[in-house]
Amino acid sequence: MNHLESYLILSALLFSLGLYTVITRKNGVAILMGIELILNAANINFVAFSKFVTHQVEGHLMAIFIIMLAAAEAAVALAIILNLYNDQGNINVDEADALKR
Amino acid sequence: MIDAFASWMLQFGALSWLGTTPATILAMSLVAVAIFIFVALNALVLVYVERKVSAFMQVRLGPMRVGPMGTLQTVADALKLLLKEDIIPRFADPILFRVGPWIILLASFVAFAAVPFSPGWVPADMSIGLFYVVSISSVVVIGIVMSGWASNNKWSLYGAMRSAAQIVSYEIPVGLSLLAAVAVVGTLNLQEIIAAQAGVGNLFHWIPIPFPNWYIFHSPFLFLAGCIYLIAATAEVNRTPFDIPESESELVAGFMTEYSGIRWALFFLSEYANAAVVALLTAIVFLGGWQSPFADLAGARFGMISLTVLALIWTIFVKYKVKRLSIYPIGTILALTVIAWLFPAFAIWLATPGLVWIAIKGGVVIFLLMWFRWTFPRLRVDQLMYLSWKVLLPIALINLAGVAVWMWLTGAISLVG
Amino acid sequence: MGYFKNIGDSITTLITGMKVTMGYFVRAKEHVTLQYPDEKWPNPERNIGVGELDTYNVIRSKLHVDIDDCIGCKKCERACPVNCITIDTLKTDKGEDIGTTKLGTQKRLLVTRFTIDMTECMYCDLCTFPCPEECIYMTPDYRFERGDNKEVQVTNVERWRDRNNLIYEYSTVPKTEVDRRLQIIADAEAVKAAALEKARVAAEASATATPKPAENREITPGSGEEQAHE
Amino acid sequence: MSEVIFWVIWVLVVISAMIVAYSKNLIYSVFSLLATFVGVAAIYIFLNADFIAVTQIVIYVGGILVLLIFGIMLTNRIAVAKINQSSFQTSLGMVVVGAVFVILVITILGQSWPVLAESMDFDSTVGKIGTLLFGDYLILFEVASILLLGALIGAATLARKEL
Repeated sequence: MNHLESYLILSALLFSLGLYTVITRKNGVAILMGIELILNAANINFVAFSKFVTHQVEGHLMAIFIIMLAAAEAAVALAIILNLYNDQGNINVDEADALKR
Repeated sequence: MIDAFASWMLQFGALSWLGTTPATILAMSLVAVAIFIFVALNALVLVYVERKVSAFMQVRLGPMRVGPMGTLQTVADALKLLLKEDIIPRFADPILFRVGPWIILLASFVAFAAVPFSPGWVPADMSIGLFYVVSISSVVVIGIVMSGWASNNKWSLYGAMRSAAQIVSYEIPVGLSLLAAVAVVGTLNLQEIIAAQAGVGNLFHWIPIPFPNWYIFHSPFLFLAGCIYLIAATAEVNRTPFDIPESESELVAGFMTEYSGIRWALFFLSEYANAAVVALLTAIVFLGGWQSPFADLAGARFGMISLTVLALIWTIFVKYKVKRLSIYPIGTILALTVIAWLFPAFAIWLATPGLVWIAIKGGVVIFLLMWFRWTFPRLRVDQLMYLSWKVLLPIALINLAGVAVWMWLTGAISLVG
Repeated sequence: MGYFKNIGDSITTLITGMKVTMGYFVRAKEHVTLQYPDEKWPNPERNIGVGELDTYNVIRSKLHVDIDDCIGCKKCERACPVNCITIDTLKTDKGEDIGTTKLGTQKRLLVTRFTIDMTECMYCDLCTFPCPEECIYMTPDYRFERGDNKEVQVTNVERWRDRNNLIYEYSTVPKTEVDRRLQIIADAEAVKAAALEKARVAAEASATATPKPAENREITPGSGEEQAHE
Repeated sequence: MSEVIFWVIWVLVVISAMIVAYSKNLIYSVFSLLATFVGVAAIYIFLNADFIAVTQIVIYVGGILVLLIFGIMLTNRIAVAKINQSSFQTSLGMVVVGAVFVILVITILGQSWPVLAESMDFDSTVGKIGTLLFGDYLILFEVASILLLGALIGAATLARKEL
């Protein structure tokens, strides 16, 4: 628990799983969940570097801003997803290609 | 407290073979078990009290059959719940249905970890105690949604969604009203918040009436913040008049419709644990926690005398108003006053901060919650949202600014850095 | 300004409501209802003005029979407009003394069943007047609850109707005693029937000597009597 | 003991994140996200970031997760408790993500990080965060609040029936 690498590996794992979720899921909410995983991974990195490398709380501030950003993004994204559902009856992102046609 | 407890245990010969780490683990487990017992007993006692209070307010007598004055009724009910058949609906989600009640119980249980019961008696003395308790209480909503979803019943789902919307909305007034007190004290540590409320001072800082330095008497704004907190916290623990998640006249029982037996008992436990957390938090942040309302020996004597005068006025008022003389309150307070005057030790004990004061204050707040519950009718969903977003939120925001202005006026902060 | 008026109204009405409940809370013991099994309301003692006799001047709440004084005359059963009284009697043996009533009448019939179905009774008081022994009368006792599950000698239909435990059995004759007497009567009947059968067989034996048309056999006095006995 | 608890939480976070990524049932995904968030909050506590940990719980668990669950409930016809979700490009995604992960691990392990020797044990980060937030980062704080306000209004406008 006192090694920076253990946190970084955890962060890398979370990032990869989040990325996998984002690129393979069809469901819009599931993609949002993947994004949250990625943001969490970034947060872990910020806080871990803040503890082991800089000894300052600027990393914590970045984490707070990221959490806030995640909240704003989730609210707007869910509003968009609800509109998508009203529009096409499901929230599969691969079917949302009305602009292409 | 954990470390002190562990080192205290290591003093004994029979336990000294334990190392520091096992002793710490043992101390943690014992404290956790003690809190769990507290939660269980709390629910047992509160259910009985609530039944009695509701009965008296509705001109009934309540449970009278099991045990003297029906005191063992809740024990009998608990036994019945434990022995009941454990039913899981066929089309319910088997895992989430089982996990949901435990998450709710866990969330309301771990909130006690930061609650100071007495000077030094806090399971985990964390620097962000207040924030921790508020945030942990919001995990309950996940458990509620989980159980409501897993039940595969439309009433459960409606109840869960209403509950989620309600808890998320009312977290904001709760946070803002607590923030008003935090702005005054400047720390999130619950022990320090209580310690800052010691002693006796003027009411609202300028009115020369001796009042305890509790934050509810600190300024009119903090008084308002206390009221907002009580209202919003009542909504956050889903108690009537804000019990629309389980409103039995609209949704059968909301998210607990499909539950029975032991799992339903878990909901009950967590409901009363939540009520206790809200009451304790109100007592800590606004009513001075374990601080005594009297500063010292002289303060205790003076306080008892003023209480006697107040009780006398109240008795005369009651006599005039309802043409009936009740001597019990005035008699009790008079006897206590005489004892406090004759025996300085008792007066000193009265002035000592401790468990009894936080218990009394928490009990008063819990009684207030029960009073609300058995007086007010349930709000409609839209009225609930109206109250949160259009009434409590603006008032809490203006109130927060008002607290800052008040602090500037009383010289607690200055505009010039 | 409607917004602030709304808030003000809410606060005042909330405080009013809380005052009301607190008033009840502190004075609950004064207003609480009667705790029925522990406390009972005393019976009213007023004269309701029915009849001249004092014994009938009571609130009609429940029929009662002093079964020791009943002679089994069934006048009350016939008087009842709703047939809520059912009486079964058995003749006593010759010379058997089963006591006298309080008016001095010698009892001749054993009342093996005297049931009053209080779910049917309409409290008309008509059954009390014909009683020659004044042993059936209305009482002011309004409590119909019974803890005992006395064995009522009723049919299954009546037992189903008595699910509220409101058919009152006043007969004190034990079932074994009734069975014993019924057995004696049945034995006597059996003996009588056997004698008749014997006579009939003898008559038939004499009839085979001089055969008769079969249709005439059915109207013989012997076979008719046999059917009646069955 | 802390070491053991740390690794237990570490594994818990990874497993729950894997359930999020691989579960066929959308509901299991979203509820195992709860375990991930709480586990990450515990990881923050190991990093002496108590304020971040509690913020994580109050915003992610109490806010975002509830929003996600609402999103799921409002966008499905709920006749059974199970909601299936489909994935596409799984094998391709696995390859890409595996490559990314391998690169990340090589980078992490191959780098000699400038870790300071003395361990940093803050008593509390709250005061420092507050000082910084209302001092050096005040503009950022205000911008963030305006962003949140915009998100609030935008989300409310978008979610209305009549757009």
